Amino acid sequence: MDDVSRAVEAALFAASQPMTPQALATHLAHHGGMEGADVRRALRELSAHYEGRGVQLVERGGRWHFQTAPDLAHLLRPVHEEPRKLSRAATEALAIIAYHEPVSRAEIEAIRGVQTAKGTLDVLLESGWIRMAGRREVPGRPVIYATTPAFLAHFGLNSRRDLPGIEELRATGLLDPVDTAMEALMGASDDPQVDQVIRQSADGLAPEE
Amino acid sequence: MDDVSRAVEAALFAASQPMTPQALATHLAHHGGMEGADVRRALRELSAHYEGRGVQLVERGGRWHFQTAPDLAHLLRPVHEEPRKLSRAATEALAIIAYHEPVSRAEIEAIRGVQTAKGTLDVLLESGWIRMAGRREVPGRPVIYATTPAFLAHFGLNSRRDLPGIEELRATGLLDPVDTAMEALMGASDDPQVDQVIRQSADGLAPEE
Amino acid sequence: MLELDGWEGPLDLLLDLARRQKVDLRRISILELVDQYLAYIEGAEALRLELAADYLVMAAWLAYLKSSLLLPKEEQEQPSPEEMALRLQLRLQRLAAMREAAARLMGRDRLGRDVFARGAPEGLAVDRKAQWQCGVYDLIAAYGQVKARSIPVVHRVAERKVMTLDSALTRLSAMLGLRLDWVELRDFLPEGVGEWADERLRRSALASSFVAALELAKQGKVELVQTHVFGPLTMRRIG
Repeated sequence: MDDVSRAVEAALFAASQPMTPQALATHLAHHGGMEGADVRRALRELSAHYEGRGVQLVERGGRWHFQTAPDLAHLLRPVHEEPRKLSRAATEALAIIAYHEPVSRAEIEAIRGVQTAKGTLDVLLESGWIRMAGRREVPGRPVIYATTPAFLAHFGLNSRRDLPGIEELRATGLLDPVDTAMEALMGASDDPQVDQVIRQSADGLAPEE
Repeated sequence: MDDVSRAVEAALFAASQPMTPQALATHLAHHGGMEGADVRRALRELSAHYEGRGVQLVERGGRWHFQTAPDLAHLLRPVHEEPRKLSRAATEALAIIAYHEPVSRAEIEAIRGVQTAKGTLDVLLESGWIRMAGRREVPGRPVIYATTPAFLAHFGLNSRRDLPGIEELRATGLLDPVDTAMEALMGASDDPQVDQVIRQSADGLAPEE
Repeated sequence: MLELDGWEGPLDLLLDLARRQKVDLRRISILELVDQYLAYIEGAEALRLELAADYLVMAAWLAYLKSSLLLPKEEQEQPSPEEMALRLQLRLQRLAAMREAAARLMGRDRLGRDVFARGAPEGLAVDRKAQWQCGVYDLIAAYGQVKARSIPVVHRVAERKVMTLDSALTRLSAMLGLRLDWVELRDFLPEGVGEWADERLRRSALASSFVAALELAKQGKVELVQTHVFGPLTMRRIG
């Protein structure tokens, strides 16, 4: 490996910006007569050398720089999945979409009786359980949302018709009004104990003595 | 060039810190079973490949990184900002910590014969070359200091064993405290040679010319 | 005029003076070194006191060392001046060793000064993606709650058979009339057959009988004993 190539390789490696052959020649000329032509030849040789390696020497708009091979991106920035419990607001929004699809955000809010934060629907979109299903042809043309096949798969449903109807919900006590103190408690419904209470009250049975 | 070598090459190019083979394997294992042994083999092959090039793959304290070849310093130095120069006090304190680690501030001061300003150790801590390494279990429980992997990387040392002259210093007892050295000399003072040493040092009249 | 600013303390100055003897540190003449030091300090007329204190202490100690070294052997105290001299020499050797080590360390090919890391590393990162968890029960329960909030609510109080306090009082008073010893409250309850098989009615009977027992105790007609919390409640007629 010749001196010019070594110098160019080192200079581009250490540079914090992509560099033109001219800038390289100027920098490296401090100690010895390096010509622009030498630098260009070295760049060609180096880029051939790095072909197929984990690192590549590439030219972008006349400036050269090293970069990692594009096909390795998934290795260098791997995606790590972390289980996280869906918030209550998101669960309600998802349920409303599932029962009423397609629905707009305004319709979800009308049913929930509270505003739905932008982030809530984003979370559901990220989960892959809902998708944007076009726009409602009313003033403002709001986006409408619907569930996805991934939604059915995740919840083990053959179709949305498998979701229990209103009468079934009433029969299992799921429509029993929840008293406000309970509701406050359920803000913290990550707590399995509270879940337990909900389940019990939902069963319509008085808690055991 | 095999996949593991490509991945390791790309990962170390992209890394902003030197990495252990284990950390590399962990990072790259997100997609595919990469073993520490594979990574170590790739590191050896890569470091052989880069031998003599403008960029080198080096190991410092068990961590690997790419850096420019030392003989190109004169070409690259003008382009890069010179790191802040250490004061003499900081330089000496750093050497004492490196050669004696772990040491307390009092021990550093005992060797230098002068108090160490608060700021001196702060500068070294800030540079990331030294760290607090616990406390000495003696009255007052003083903090003790040791060097870091960044110290080895900065000074181009594979390990502390590579500190210039450390073996010789250890062999001649120059890393032992004065008290220990005195004891050794006095304890063995039946030895006429040691008597000789003591006499000579005290003998102001006859230094050898 | 001499200055002390250039020295990192008296030991540093001593080391520099010792080096001027141009011999191995193990062979320097301590007496000569003492003289050199004292001469140097004398020469430094414009001593800044805060800077000079350490140097003056060292000067005094060296003067003492010198006189001890010159005294006849038999008048020497412990530690011997030879030991003190040796100790000084060992300290100078150690300082010299570290000074040289520092110089060699600083002279190495240093990262960021002589060798350079990648100028613009892309960085290694792990993208964290949430894997959202939600069960089908949570989903349905959530819908139920939404509906429960919006569906008009009609409250109906179901008619339910209970044992009233009055009937419990009558019943208890009558039964107490027949018993003189301690009886547990539960033994006063109706047999669990027929309509009394209904658990809810039995609970109502227990609650009413309990309140009735308290009322009778208040009226001074019975005494109640419970030995421990949630233990059996026993009662006895008074008089």
